[in-house]
Amino acid sequence: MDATPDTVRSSPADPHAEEFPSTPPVGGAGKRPHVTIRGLSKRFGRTVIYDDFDLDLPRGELISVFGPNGCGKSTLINMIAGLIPVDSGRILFDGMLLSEIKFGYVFQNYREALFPWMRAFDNIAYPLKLMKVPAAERKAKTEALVERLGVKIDLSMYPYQMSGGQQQLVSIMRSLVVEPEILFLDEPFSALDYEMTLFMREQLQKLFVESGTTMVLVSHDLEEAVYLADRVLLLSRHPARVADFVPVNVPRPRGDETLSDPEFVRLKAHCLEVFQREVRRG
Amino acid sequence: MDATPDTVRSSPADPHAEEFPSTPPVGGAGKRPHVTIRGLSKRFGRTVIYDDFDLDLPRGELISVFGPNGCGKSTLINMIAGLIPVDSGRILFDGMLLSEIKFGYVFQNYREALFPWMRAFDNIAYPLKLMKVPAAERKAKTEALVERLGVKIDLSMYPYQMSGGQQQLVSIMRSLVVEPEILFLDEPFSALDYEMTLFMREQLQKLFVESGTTMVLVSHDLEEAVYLADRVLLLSRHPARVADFVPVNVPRPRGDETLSDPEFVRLKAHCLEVFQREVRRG
Amino acid sequence: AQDKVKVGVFPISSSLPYFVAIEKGYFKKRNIEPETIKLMGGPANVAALMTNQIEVSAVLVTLEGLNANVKKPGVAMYIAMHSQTPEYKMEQFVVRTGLADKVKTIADLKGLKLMSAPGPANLNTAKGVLAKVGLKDGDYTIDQLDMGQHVNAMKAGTFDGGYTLEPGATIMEKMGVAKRVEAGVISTYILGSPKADAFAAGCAFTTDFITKRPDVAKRFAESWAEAVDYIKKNPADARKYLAKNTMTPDNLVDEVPMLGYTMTKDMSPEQLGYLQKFADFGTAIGVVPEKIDIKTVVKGF
Amino acid sequence: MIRRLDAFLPLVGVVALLAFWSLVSARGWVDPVLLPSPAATFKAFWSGMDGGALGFDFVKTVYRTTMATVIAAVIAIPLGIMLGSSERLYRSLEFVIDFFRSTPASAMFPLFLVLFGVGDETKISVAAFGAILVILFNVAYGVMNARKTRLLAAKVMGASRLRVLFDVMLRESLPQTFVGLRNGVSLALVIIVVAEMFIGSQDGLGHSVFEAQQLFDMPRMYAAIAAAGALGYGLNLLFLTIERRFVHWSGK
Amino acid sequence: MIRRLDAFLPLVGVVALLAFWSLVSARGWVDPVLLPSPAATFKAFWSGMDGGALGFDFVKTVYRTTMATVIAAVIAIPLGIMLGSSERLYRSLEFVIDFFRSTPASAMFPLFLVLFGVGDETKISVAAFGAILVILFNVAYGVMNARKTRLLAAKVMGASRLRVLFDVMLRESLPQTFVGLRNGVSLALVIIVVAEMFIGSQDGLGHSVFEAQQLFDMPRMYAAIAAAGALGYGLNLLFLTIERRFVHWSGK
Ligand SMILES: Nc1ncnc2c1ncn2[C@@H]1O[C@H](COP(=O)(O)OP(=O)(O)OP(=O)(O)O)[C@@H](O)[C@H]1O
Ligand SMILES: Nc1ncnc2c1ncn2[C@@H]1O[C@H](COP(=O)(O)OP(=O)(O)OP(=O)(O)O)[C@@H](O)[C@H]1O
Ligand SMILES: [Mg+2]
Ligand SMILES: [Mg+2]
Repeated sequence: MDATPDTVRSSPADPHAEEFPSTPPVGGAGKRPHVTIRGLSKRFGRTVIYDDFDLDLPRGELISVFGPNGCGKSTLINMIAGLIPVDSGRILFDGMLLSEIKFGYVFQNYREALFPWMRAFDNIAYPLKLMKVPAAERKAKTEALVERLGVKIDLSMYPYQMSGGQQQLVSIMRSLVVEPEILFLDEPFSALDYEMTLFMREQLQKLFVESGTTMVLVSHDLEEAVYLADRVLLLSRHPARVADFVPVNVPRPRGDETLSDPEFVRLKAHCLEVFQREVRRG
Repeated sequence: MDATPDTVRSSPADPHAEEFPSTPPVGGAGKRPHVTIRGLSKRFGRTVIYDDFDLDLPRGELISVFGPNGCGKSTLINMIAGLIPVDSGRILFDGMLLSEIKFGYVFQNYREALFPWMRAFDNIAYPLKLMKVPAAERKAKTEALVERLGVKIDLSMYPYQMSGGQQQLVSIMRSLVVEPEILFLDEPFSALDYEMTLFMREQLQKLFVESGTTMVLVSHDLEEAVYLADRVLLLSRHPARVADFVPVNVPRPRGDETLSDPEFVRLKAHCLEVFQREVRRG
Repeated sequence: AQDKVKVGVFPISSSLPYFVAIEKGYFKKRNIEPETIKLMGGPANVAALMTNQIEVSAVLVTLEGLNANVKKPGVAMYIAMHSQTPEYKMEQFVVRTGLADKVKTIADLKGLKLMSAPGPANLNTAKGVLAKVGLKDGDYTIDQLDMGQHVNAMKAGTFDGGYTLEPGATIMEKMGVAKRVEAGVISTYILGSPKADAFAAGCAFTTDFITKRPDVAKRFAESWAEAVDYIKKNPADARKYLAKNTMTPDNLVDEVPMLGYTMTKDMSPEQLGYLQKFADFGTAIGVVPEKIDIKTVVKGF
Repeated sequence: MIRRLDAFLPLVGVVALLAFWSLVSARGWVDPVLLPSPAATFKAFWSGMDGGALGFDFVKTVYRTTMATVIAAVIAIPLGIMLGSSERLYRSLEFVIDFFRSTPASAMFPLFLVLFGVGDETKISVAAFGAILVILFNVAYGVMNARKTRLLAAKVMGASRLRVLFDVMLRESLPQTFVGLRNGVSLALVIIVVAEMFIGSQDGLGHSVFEAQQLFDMPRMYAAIAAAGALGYGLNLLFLTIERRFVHWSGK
Repeated sequence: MIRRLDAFLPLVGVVALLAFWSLVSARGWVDPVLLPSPAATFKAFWSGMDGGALGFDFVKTVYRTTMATVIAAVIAIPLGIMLGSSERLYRSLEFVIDFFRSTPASAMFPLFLVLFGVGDETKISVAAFGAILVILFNVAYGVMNARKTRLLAAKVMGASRLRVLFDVMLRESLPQTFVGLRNGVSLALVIIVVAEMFIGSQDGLGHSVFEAQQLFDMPRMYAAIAAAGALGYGLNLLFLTIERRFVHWSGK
């Protein structure tokens, strides 16, 4: 990544910017930041997506990102993962290099992210291959995952022979088969059916609780976003600012009863309010 | 479409098939069927997706299709629209030829369905071009639609420069710009943000009420499916059967208050129950 | 208006009379306007003759012309030919300079890697000559090679020597990459005498041209004859037309050998005999599919 | 900064090639008579171009190549789209296409000579014939590999077969079409040069190469070859520039 | 039923070609000496193949073409992937590639003759050289037009540059690589035949064409050309079959 440190910073375009803490109160949750973003700027042509953007992602937390279409959610995680270059600013990983970090990533564009020349099973096992896991172990691990998720799809199909939801499921499984340090999920359940969505949510929560992996989840389902999150990152329209960074202090494991927990309901309402204010402002 | 009429029909694979009415009670709603499907069979390789499937889609109704991933929802509407051939069976359009019918279609795979060589605006206006609408009128009509939907995206971008949600929005607009006779929407709101989803639902309802267009909506959001529908088509796992075809007798226009209407809540619960029974049976 | 005549021209020294006739105005004064169409080599010329796209071929290799006449009688009627002899050098054996001390005669080529001018006529002539001096098939190797590559190949040492044509041989000598071993080998070895005329190529008309426009054909032939006459009388002067019109290097214009230009009407019975013998040789090596009476392919005006 | 320098990237190749050539000829790895030095070639090139015959030959060859390519493109692109849109049609003509693609154009000279006569027509038509096959092949492949979803989208919107062909397949096949065009223009140039060499011509780069070869004037020969190569690069660059303008979406 | 008949589709092209040829020769539109009838050609073909020289020449040409193609593929595919993966690298070498792609291989004969002599090596290396450029060009294009999302997916999973190259770019470029291979094998064959025609050769289809041409044995010439064309089709078919087996996902 060719991030040039601290170039001339333009002043925030929005005069209200100061109302919201642009550097979130890290340490509040008692955790060291895992990802530190400072002075991030990114534009596409003349459109400014990020302008002098600061953010800390605490280690071991599940952060939900919620914001309007086109505000820059995918762009943000793409920049964190080093997939697209930043214009200026720094993204640091708690002392580690970008290249040392094992990412898991479910692309919003899951269809194109799968490899059509590999069967679904091999797609899922591919990250293991990259880690030089021997073939037999690869097979065992993948099968174990499939078993655990109780997936009933014929995994000997090629991605293009599968339905949209099946492809997305394969894409999710591919990100889970390794134990990533940071897991990015960009609208991972958008094509899943009702049951599957609920089930995958639980699986994700379980995995999170067991592993403590830092997770970043983009979702347009507010209930889902709050339900799964330790913190909800609310972004404004671009140029994206942190509209709010809400801690969700609801005990885990969460279940059906959480949905009626008054704190949960309150947080949800608060997030919705902030989101709507931000969207309408645009 | 090379549908060969009534070839030898294999007996239904599932012995319970008879429990569910495979020919729905048409006329119950007092409308003539718009689309009549008889004896439809479709397999991919050895996987049977449809086997001797019958269905009537009543004219001027909004049918929600709800079913598990991979059951054959996209396949069904693709076959109705003549995009993939049926193995056997007939699909009739109330006396009209397939080629005479003007379809609107929002593909589940909306990203690939847009034309990357056209700007978003031209993508939206393209169906008008196919209808030989003069350029000036095309522009006016498209602008009117954009106006009505209050879309704030820069439509001079190319699809690949847009976020997922923006692309989906363009795809929806493209299907709305003409007045189709039948509108197919395959998970049309899956990538839209919270506000936009609500807004587009209302727009769709308004359009439906105003135009009386027959619409077929695939959705994994049960609330959405029931909220918008005149009937909810519940499909089983493949080989797909009609698990239920539930009329939604809730007055229109529907609004926030509908969500707490006891009939609505009952129908939702019923659909969920049928769906879950069907999914677990697989 | 002047009578137009379409002439296929392979721009080598053999077509010198044509250029002389143009430059000296011999055609013009007989009210003929030749239209030059460059055509490289026999096949192109023959195809053009057969389809009447040209009426005259300025240089047509005799064996190829005979062959064409077998396929389609009367397609190429020779009105003039030129002889190649040890004096009028054209075809010859050469050897790389490095081997010049060892190879004094053709027979000394034994055991060497040879090249040959391309085409079965050339290849078989070379082989025939080698056989005459007592070299059998396995005594040497021989590969045919496009004429454009002969100097290269000698220079690069790809071959030790071979059967080549002018002006390549002169270029090689001049550059010092190869030496002439013996020229005029067809006369000496195939026709049996160094004095014999090897009429290896000539100027041919189509029968169509001769019968449909006899008068024009006659005047064309007369112009040609005048040019031949001029060359005979002023060889040094005629040479300078080589430089401009044919693929002859400027610095070699004064050195490339001339040919024995002859009108067929002027051929002596002895010369006709040599021509017949040469034609029979063509038949013998399979280049001309059947025996042909040369009287049927020459036309005198 | 870096962007600006990018415009000079093609020079890297030129310089590398010249450097290698200079090295070979300076070290005498190849006899200088057979492979003259870049300087000698350049001199021959310059004196040929600047008022000499080479400039004239160059223009002639440009004209013929352009004609052949234009004819080929006009015929092959629509035909390729048609063939590509119907796989069965393509399979039935595949034999003929592959057959002629694999036959040396020079072997076809006699036939074309008979059909088109001895003038420029023959050369242009043989070259166009060769280029047609290559462009056709590439366009048809491009169409056959077009993304299915886009075809379906157009179809369901009610686009006629013809519209699908032109609005979608043509666009989808564009990247591959440009590959075909660039291959085609190179091939046309090669055939034109060979035709000028072997069926005979008064002018053109091929004539120049042939004559220089017969005369063993190596600097002139390589100058003519270099002119042909540079011409080929120029024509390719032209298509590349057009492609860059029109095909912005490839891989997206 | 229809599926089965599809296997015979290529015959349609053959039959159409033969019918047209028969018509031309029956009507005498072209002088029969210059374009013999299909029957005469077929007779020459058959007698040549069945124990005659043509069969031997055919085998020789197959050998040389195969060698050239294999060498070209082995060199060009990895190189093409490398060049394609770095657009800047490709742009810097583009001049050289386009330059030589547009230079007739026959113009290169003198140089290759000097470098490799007149044996099979020269012919094979000129042909390989030509084929390399074509394959390289196509592979690099295929890689450059690879779908970006897939590259990113591999990258984010921690694939090294090399793995991305081999696991993703190679696969993504496969459809285009096959286009290149099919173009390459055709070109290799063409060059081999031309080389056999013009630089010293005792055998091979080119030699056969050349000799027949010199002798005006037109049936034999067309028989040899037909053999070359059929060989080209066969080699193309081979690649097509491999492609069909390995590239099932194109357009998906
Ligand atoms: N290649 C590009 N060229 C120009 N603009 C781009 C490009 N990529 C993205 N953008 C713009 O950047 C903005 C942010 O895009 P991004 O994909 O990050 O949005 P998002 O928050 O993920 O939206 P969604 O919820 O719809 O997925 C959008 O407005 C989009 O138009
Ligand atoms: N080309 C194909 N080859 C083989 N199988 C296919 C192909 N296309 C679809 N299928 C199979 O057909 C079934 C139905 O697919 P379809 O896309 O209609 O599902 P769907 O109901 O739309 O699912 P989703 O909700 O995930 O979009 C799936 O199980 C899928 O695996
Ligand atoms: Mg996004
Ligand atoms: Mg679907």
